[in-house]
Amino acid sequence: MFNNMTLSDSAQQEADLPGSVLLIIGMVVVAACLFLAMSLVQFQSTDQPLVTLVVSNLEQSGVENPVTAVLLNFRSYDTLLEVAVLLIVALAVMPFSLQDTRLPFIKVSEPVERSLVLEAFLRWLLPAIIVTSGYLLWTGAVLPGGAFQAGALLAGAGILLLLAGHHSFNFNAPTARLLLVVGLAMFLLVGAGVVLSSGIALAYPVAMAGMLILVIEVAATITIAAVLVLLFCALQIEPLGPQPNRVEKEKHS
Amino acid sequence: MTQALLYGVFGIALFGIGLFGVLAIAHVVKKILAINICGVGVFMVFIANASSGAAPDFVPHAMVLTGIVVAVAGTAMALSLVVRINALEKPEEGA
Amino acid sequence: MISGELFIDLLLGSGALVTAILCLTAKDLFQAILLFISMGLLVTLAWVRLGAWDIAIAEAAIGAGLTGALLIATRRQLNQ
Amino acid sequence: MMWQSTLPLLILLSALVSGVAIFFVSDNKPILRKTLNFFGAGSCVGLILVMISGVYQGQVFETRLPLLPNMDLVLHADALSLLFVALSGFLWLLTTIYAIGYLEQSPNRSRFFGFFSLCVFATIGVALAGNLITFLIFYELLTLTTYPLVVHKGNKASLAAGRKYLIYTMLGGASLLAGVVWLKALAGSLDFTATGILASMPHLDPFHLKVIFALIIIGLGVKAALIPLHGWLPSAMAAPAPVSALLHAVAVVKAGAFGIVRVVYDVYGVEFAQELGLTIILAVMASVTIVYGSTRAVFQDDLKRRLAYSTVSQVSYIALGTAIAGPIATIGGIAHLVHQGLMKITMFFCAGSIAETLGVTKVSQMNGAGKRMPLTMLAFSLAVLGMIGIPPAAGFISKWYLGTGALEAGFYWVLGVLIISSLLNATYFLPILYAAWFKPQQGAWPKEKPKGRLETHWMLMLPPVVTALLALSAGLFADAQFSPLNWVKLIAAREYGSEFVSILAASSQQIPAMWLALGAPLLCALLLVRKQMQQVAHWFLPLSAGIALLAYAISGQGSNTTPWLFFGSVLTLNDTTSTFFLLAVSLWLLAAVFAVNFVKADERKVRFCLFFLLAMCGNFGLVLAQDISGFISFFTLMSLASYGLVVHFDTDEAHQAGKSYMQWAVLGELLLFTGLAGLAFGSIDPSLAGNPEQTYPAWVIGFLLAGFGVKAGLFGLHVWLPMAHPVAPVAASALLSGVMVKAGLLGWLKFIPFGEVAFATYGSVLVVLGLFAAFFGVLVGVTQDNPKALLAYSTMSQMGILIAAVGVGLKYPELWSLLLPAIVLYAVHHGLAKAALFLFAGMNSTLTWHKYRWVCWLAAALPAAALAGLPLTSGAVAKIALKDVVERDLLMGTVLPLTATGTTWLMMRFLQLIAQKQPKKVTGQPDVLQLGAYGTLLILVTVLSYLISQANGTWANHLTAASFWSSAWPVLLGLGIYFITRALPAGDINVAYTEAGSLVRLGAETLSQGLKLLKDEIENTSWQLPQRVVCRQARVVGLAMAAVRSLMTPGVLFALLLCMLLLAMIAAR
Amino acid sequence: MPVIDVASLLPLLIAIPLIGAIFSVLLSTKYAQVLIGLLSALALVLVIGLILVNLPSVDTEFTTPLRYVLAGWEAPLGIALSLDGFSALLLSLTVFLVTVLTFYSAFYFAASPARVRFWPLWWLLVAGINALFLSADIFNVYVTLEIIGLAAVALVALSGNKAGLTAALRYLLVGLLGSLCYLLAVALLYHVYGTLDFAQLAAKAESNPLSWAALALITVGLVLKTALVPLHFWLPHAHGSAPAPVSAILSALVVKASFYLLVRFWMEILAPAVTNEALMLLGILGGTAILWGCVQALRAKRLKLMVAYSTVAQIGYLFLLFPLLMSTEEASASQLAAQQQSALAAVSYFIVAHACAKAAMFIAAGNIIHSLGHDDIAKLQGMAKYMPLSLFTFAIAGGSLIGLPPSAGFIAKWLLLNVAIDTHQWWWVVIILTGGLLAALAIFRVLDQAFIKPEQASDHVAPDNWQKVPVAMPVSGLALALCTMALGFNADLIIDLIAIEGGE
Repeated sequence: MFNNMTLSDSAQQEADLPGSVLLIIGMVVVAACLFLAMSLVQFQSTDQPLVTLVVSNLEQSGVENPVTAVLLNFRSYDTLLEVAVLLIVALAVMPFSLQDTRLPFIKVSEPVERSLVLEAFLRWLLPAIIVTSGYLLWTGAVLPGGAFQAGALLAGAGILLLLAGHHSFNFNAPTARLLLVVGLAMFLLVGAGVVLSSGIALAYPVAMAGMLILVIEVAATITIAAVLVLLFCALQIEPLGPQPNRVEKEKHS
Repeated sequence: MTQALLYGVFGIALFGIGLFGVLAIAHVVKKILAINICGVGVFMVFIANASSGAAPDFVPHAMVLTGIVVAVAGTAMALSLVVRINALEKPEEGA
Repeated sequence: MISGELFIDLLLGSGALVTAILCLTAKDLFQAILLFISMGLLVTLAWVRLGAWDIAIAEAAIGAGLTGALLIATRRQLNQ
Repeated sequence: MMWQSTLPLLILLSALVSGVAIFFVSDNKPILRKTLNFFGAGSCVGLILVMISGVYQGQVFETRLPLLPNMDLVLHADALSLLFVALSGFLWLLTTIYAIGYLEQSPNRSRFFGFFSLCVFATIGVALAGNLITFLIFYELLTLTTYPLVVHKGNKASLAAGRKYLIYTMLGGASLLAGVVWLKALAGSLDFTATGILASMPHLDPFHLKVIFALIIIGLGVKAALIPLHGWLPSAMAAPAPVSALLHAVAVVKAGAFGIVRVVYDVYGVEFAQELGLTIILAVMASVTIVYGSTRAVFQDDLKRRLAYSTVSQVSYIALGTAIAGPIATIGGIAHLVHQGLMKITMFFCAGSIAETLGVTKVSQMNGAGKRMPLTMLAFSLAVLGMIGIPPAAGFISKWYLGTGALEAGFYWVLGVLIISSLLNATYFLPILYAAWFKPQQGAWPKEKPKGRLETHWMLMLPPVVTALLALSAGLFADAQFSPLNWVKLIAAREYGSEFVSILAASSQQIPAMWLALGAPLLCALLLVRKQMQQVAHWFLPLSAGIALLAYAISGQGSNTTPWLFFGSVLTLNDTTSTFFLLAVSLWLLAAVFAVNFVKADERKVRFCLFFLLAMCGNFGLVLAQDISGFISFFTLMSLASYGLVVHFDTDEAHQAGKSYMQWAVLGELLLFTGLAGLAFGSIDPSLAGNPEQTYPAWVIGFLLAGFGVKAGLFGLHVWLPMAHPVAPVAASALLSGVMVKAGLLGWLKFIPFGEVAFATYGSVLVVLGLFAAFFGVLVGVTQDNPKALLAYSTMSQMGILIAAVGVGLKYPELWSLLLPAIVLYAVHHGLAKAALFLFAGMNSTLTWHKYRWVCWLAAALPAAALAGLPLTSGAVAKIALKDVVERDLLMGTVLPLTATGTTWLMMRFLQLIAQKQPKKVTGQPDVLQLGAYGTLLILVTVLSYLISQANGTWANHLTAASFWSSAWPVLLGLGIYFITRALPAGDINVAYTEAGSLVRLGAETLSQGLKLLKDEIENTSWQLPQRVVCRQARVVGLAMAAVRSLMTPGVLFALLLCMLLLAMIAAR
Repeated sequence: MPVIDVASLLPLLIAIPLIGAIFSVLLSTKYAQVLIGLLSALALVLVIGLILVNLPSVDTEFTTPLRYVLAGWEAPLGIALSLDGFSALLLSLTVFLVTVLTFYSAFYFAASPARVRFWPLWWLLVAGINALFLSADIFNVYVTLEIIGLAAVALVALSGNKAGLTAALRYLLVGLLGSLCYLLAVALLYHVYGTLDFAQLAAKAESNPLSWAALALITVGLVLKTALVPLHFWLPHAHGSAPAPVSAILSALVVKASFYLLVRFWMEILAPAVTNEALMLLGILGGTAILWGCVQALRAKRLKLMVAYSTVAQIGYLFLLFPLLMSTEEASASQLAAQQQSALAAVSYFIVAHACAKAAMFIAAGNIIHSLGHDDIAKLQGMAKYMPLSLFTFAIAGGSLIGLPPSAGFIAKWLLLNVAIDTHQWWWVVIILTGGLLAALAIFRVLDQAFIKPEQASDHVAPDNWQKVPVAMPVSGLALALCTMALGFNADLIIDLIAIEGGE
C-alpha cells in the first residue's frame, strides 16, 4: 500500500498498482463513503448544547470572537499542544549545524540577480503586511482572525523577503531559537502563572483574560510566523547554510 | 436536503477521493496532496455539521482551525522529507 | 426544487470535488498543485457560505496559500 | 518463625547469588571464582542440612511470595523436595570440584560457572516448588540456564545440540504451560498436597483432566526423555563433561522425572490418576522408553552417547515407579531418583576424566584403561554394576522395589521390562568393564596427559570416587536410618497414608564372631591397595579363611540381625548352614593353602588375591545369610568375583569361558531377581500370610529353580559350567566345583518351601533333568582329554543327582525331613571329593610318581573311588542315604544306582588321563603346602562323611551284604564299561560327543546363527541400496540382530522362558 | 486520605517535558541538554511517584477516575484530564522508561550532532505521550496523536540515511492518514452526541449507524497507527531504522498509545456500539499478527529488523484482548465485568512486559550497532565474548518476549491464557503458545550466532571497527531487562492498579 512510493513523474506508471487492485480499493472506499454518507443523512441532529454554552460564557472569556474564545480560553489546552506541534515540525525540518549557532539570525548579502521590481514592491508591501497582520491579531478578539492568520501573513512577508534574495535566515541562531519557542513558552508561562490567582492551570482571571490572551497571541504569532518561514526555507536547500548531506556530498566529489 | 447536509456529504466524498488517492497513487507528492484533500474533506464535515443547527457552533470551527495548522505542519514535514530523500537519491545532480 | 442558494452550494461543492479529482489524476505535478490550490480556494468559498469566516481566512492563508507555496518549492527541488 | 519461612529462599539465594557474582569475576581471577563457587555450594549444602534436621524435628518450612492474584510463589520443604534438594546441593558441590579440575585452562570460565550455579539454582527451585506454577517457573528457568552450558564449547556440534535441546524443551514448555493454565482454570491454586488436589474435586470433567495430564506429561516428558521426546538428550553430549554429568544426574532429566512424580502424586493423586486410567499409559510409555533406550545404548561406540541412552532408559524407571501406583513401586521409583543420580554422575565424571586424561572417548579405545586409571575405573565399575542392578548396589534396590511393587499392583509385565532392561544394561555395560580391566592396552592413548603422582588431577578423581562410594553405600546400607531408601519410604508413607516399617525380630543368640568370617576377606582385599601389602598378598588367602574357621569354631548356633545393612540383614547358623559353612570354610582354607605358592609366583597376583578374597566373602556370606537381600548380595559378589578367577590366565579360552560364565551369571541373576521379587512380595502381603500356596505361587518357584539352577548346573542352564571350571587355576577350579556350585543348591534349600507345599510338576522336571544330566555329564566327560574338563563334567553329573534329589523333595514334601540330611550329606561328600580330585589334577605334574608310585595312585584313587561310590567310601554312604529316601520315586529309585556306574566309568577315565599325564621328569621340589592341603583333604574325604553318617546312626546299615552289593554292582558295571570302551579308538568319539553335546546345548544357537545369516543378508543388501531410509531401516534391523546375537543363548533361552511364563500366567487366568 | 490534591499534579506531567523541550532548544550545548534531560526525568519521576503514592487504593474510595478540569471550563465546553488505573499504569511505565532511556540517550548521542534536535524532540514526544494518557477529550486526543506521530517521525528521520528517511516518510503518511480517519470519527461523534468528553460520551453513547461508522473509522485509524497486521507494513522499517533509544520508545510506548485509545473506545466510550463479531475480527487479526510477526522475525536478516517484527507479533497479543471481552449468553453482567477486568489486566501486563523487554532489546541492539557499526545477524558470531552484558540483556528480554518464566512476559501470557481458557476460547491458547515457540526460535537464532566461536584464529581479535561502548549503555539496558524479570515475581501491584475502574 505504502510500499509504492516514487518521487518522480516518470516512474509513476511502473509503481502504480494493477487495475484490479485499484478497482477493489475503489469499491471499498466508495462503499465506506456511501455508508458514512447514508448514516449521516439518516441522522437527525437534535440539539447542540455547546452553541448556547459558548455564547453564554463568552463574556467571561475576555474576547468577543467566539472562535478565539474557544481557541484560547475554553479549549486553550488544545492550542497549547498545537503550538507544540509547530515546534516539532520546526525542529524536524530545521537545518542544523553547530557552527551556525554563533552567526546572526538575519544575514544580509548581495543577491545573485537583482529584481528591481520585486525590491520596490517589497519596500511597500512589507510594512503593509506587518501592519495588516498586527491588525488581524488585534481584531481577532472581536472579529474573525487571530494568531494563526496573522502569523501566516507575517510568514508571507518573511518569505517574500527571502525571495527577494537580499536576506537569508539562520535558524540556528539563538534569536531564531527564541522566536521558535516563544509562543510555547509564553503559553506555558501564562498557563502556569494563572495558577497563582485562580488555582487552576490555564484558567485566566476574568479581568485579565483579554490581556493575557493577547500576550499569548502575540507570542504565538511570532512563533507561527517563524515556523512557517522556516518550513519554507527548509524546502529551499540551496540558499541556506550547509546541510549535513551536502557536506557528505562534497566529501564524495 | 439542507445546506449542512449537502456539505457534509461533499466532505465525505472529498475524504473518499483523498483516501483513494492515498492508497492508489504512487507518487509521493501526490499522496501528500491526497492526504490534504482527505483533511479538507474532514474539515468540511466538521463545518457542515457545525452549521446544521440554528446558530453556528464555534467549537468545531476552533477545532478545524487547529486541524488546518496541524495538517500544514504535517505536509511541510512530509515535503521536507521528500526533498531530503530526493537530495540523497540524486547526489551527483544535487552537487 | 433547488433553491438558488443551495444551487451555489452544490456548485461550490461539486467544483471542489471535480478539482480534487482532477488534481489527483493530473499527469503533471505542477498542474496538480495548481488544481490543489484552486480546490482550496473553492473550499474557502464554501466555508464562507457556511459562515465560518475564521476558517475561511485560515484556509486561504495556510491551507491553500502556504501549502501551495511549500508544494511549489518542493516541486522545484524535485525538478532540479 | 521467621527463619522457617526464609530458609527455602536462602537456599535458593545461595545458588543464585554466587552464580550472579561469578559472572562479574574476570577470567583471570581463578582464586576469587573458586572461592565464590565453593562458598555458594558449601553454604547451600549447609543450609540444606539445617533444613533437613529441622524437618526431622517436625518443623514446616515454607516461603510464600505473592505472584499473581490467588497464586503465590511457594517454596515448600516436604520430604520429597528435600530428597531432591539434598541430592542437587550435594552433587553440585562435587560437580563444582570436578568442573574446576576439568575446565582448568579453557576460556569463558566465569560464564560457565555462572550459568552452572544458575542451573543449580533452577534445579533447587524445581525441587522446592510448592505449587505447580512455581514448579513451571523454575522448570523453564532451568531450560534457559542450561542452554548456555550446552553450547558452551561454541562449536558446530554443540550449537546444533543446543538448538535441538531448545526446540524440544520449548515445545515441552509450551505444552506444560498449556496444561498448567488449563488445570489452574479448573482447579485453582494447584498447591502440591500429599494425596493430590484433584481427587477431592469430583465435579471436574474427566476428559479434560486426561487431556491436561497428557499435556503436562508431554511437557515433563521432554526433560525426562520419555520416548519419543528424548531426541535432545544424546545430542546434548556435545556439552563439557561436568555439564553432562549434572544434566543427566540431577538437573534436567531429574527435573522432568521429579515433575512427573509431583504431578501424579501431589496434583492428581495417585489413586485418582489410576481411576482415570492415566497411570497405565504412563507406565507403558516409561516401559517402552526403558527398553528402547537400553537397546539404542547397546550400539553406541561413543562412551558418552552410550551413557546418554542409558540415561534415557534409566530415568524412565522413576516414571515407571510413579505410574505403577503402589506404595512399594513408588519407593522404587523415587529411590531411583537418588540412586540413578549418584551412579550416572559417577559414570559421567569418569567418562570425562578418561577423555580429559587419555583422550579416550570411544568404548573401543578403552582397552586396558583400568590399569592406567584404576581408581577412576573402579568408581566407574561400581556405578556400572549398580546400574545393571547387581545387588546390593543402589540400582538393585530401586529395581527390587519396582519389581515387588509391580507385583503388588498386578503389573506382571513390568517385571519383564525390568529384566529385559537389566539384560540390555549388562549387554552394553559389561563389555566396557571387560575391555577396561581384562583386555590389554592397544597402542598409545589418543591424547594422554603426562602422568603425575596420581592417575589424573585430584579434582577429577575425588568426585567420582565419592559418588561411587555413596552409590554403593546407598545400596549396602539401604535400610539405615538416613539412607535414601528410608527417606523415600517416608515419602511413600505420606502419599499413601500408611507406614512401612520393617521389623526384624532380634535373635536371642547373637553370633558376632561370624562378622569376622565375612570381614576378614574384605579387609584383606582392602589391604591390597597398599604396595607393601601386595607383596605378602598370597598369605592373605589362607589367613582370612583361617579366621573364618576360627570364627566358626567359637560361634554357636544363632543369628545376627543387622537392620541397617541391605534391607535388614540376618545371618544365621543352624544345622544346614553350619554344615555348608564348615564345608565351605574348610575347602576355602585348603584351597588357599594349596594356592599359596602358585599365587606367590603369579604375575597377576594382586588380581587373583582380590577376586579370591571377594569370592570367599561372598561364599561365606551366602551360606550364612538368611534374608533375601543378603543372600542375593553375597551370591552376586561370589558370582562376579569368580569371573576374575575364571579368566585368570587371560588365554582366549579363558576369556571365552569367562564370557559364557558372565552371560549365564547375569541371566541367573535376573531370573533370581524375578523369583525373589515374587517371593518377597508374597511374604510382605499380609493378606497372604499363612497360606503357603499363595505365598509361593508356582511361577515364583519356577524362577527360583531356574535362577539357582544356573549356578547349580541344572541341565539346559549348565552350559557355562564345563567351560568355566577347567580354565581357572586349580585352587579356584576346586572351589568352583566343590563349593561354589553348591550355592545354587543352598539357595533352593533356603528359599523354596520344601516340606510345606508340593510342586509335583517341577519336581518331575527336576528329577528328569537331573538324572539326564547325571548321564549326560558322564557321556561327555569320558570324551574329554583334559582331566579338569572331565572333572567339570563330573560335577555336572553329580549335581544332576543332587538336583534330582531336590526334585523328589518337591514332589513329596512329606519326605523332606529325611531327604534334607541326605542331600546335605551328598553335597558335602561331593564337595570334598571333587575338590580333592581337582587339586590332584593340578598337582599331578609336580608329583614324583616314579618314587612314590603307589602313594600317588592311592591319593588319586581315593577321592575317585569315593565319588564313584565304592562301598565303604563316603560316596557309598551318601548314596545309600539318598537312595533310602528317594526310593519312593520310581524313576529316581531305579536310576540312581546306575549313576554310580557312570561315575565309575568317568573316574576310571580320569585315572587313565592322570596316568597318561604323569610327568616323565619332575622339575623342582614338590610343594609342601600343596601336599599338606591335599593330604588334609584326603583325610576329610575319608573321615568326614563317615563321621556324619555315624552321627546319623546309619553306618551299620552300610556294612550289610545287601547294601554292600547294592553299592558294588553299579561300580563293577562301570568298570566293565570302562574297559570295553577303552578298546575302542579314542579321540574320534570325542568329537562326536562334543558335537552331540553342543547340538543339545544350542538348539537356540542354531536359531541365532539363522538370525545372523539374516542379518548379514540385510546388511549386505543395505550397502547396495543407496536410499538412506532403507539403509537406516536395515541398520536398525541389523543392530537388533546383533543384539540378539550378542546375547546368544542366554538371551534366546531367556526369551523363550519368559514367553512360556507369560503364556502360563495368561492361561492361569 | 491523600495529603495533597493528587489531581492538581496531573498537568505537571505534560508541562515538565514541554519545559524540558523549550530549554533544550534554547540551550543547545551538550551538557546543558543532558542536564536538562536528567532534571526533567527526575521531575517526572517525582511527580508520578507523588501521584502513585497518594493514589487512593481500590478498596477505599477511588472508584472513579481522578479528574482535573483545565482552564476551569467543565466539559463539554472545556477539556479535562483524567487518570484511572489503566492510564496511571501506562503513565508510570512511560515515566520509568523515559527515565532509563534518557539516561541511555545521554551516552548514545554523546558524540552525535543529531543530539541538538534529538533532545527537544524527545521531550516533545514524551509530552505527547503523557498528554494522550491523561486526556479525557476526543479532540484533544487527536492533537496528542499528532504530536506523538510527528515527533516520532522527526526522531526516526534523525538517522539521516535514505532508508531511515524513507521509513520516516512512510511512517508520517500512515500517521497522518490514521489521524484523519480518527478526526473524521471525532466529527461524527461530536455531531451525534454534542460532546467531546470521554465520560459524557460514554454516558450518551448508543448503538446507531453513526456510532458504528465512528467506531470503524477510529479503529481503522488507530489500528493503522498501532500497526496491527495487515496494516503493519510501515512499522518494521520505521522501528528498525531509527536510533536505538527512539526505536525503543516507539516500540515500547508509541504503538501502545494508540492501542490504549482503542481500548478506551471499545471498552468504555463506544462500548454500546461494539458487537461480538467485531471483537472476534480484531482477535483474528491479532492472532494473525502473532504468527506473521514471528515468522517475519525469524526471516529477518538484521537484528533491529527482527526486533521490530517481534513488535508486530507482540501487538498481536495485545489485540487478543478484544475477543476475550466478548459476552456470552449465560454470563451475568457482573461475571462479564470480572472477565473483562481480568482480560484488561492481562493485556496491561502484556503492555508493561513488552515495553520493558522491547526497550531493553533495542538498547542491546543499539549497543551492538554502536560498537560494530552493523547489525547483520549472520555476522554476530562470538558476540557473547565481546559484549556479554548486551547479549545478556538481549537474552533476558528475549525470554520475556517468548514468555519464559520468571519474567513479566510469562505472567502476562499466563494471565492471558487464563482468561482464554476461562472464556472457553481455547484456540487462542494454541496461538499464544505457538507464537511463543516461534519467538523462541527467532531469539535463539541470534543467541546461537553470538555463542559461536569464530572459526578462524584471526577472528579471535575483535571485529575491525570495534568500538567500546560506555558501560552505562549496556547497564541501562540490563536494568530494564532485570525489571522485566522483577516484574515476573510479583504481579499483584500492577493488577491492583488496573483494578481501579475507569469511566463508566
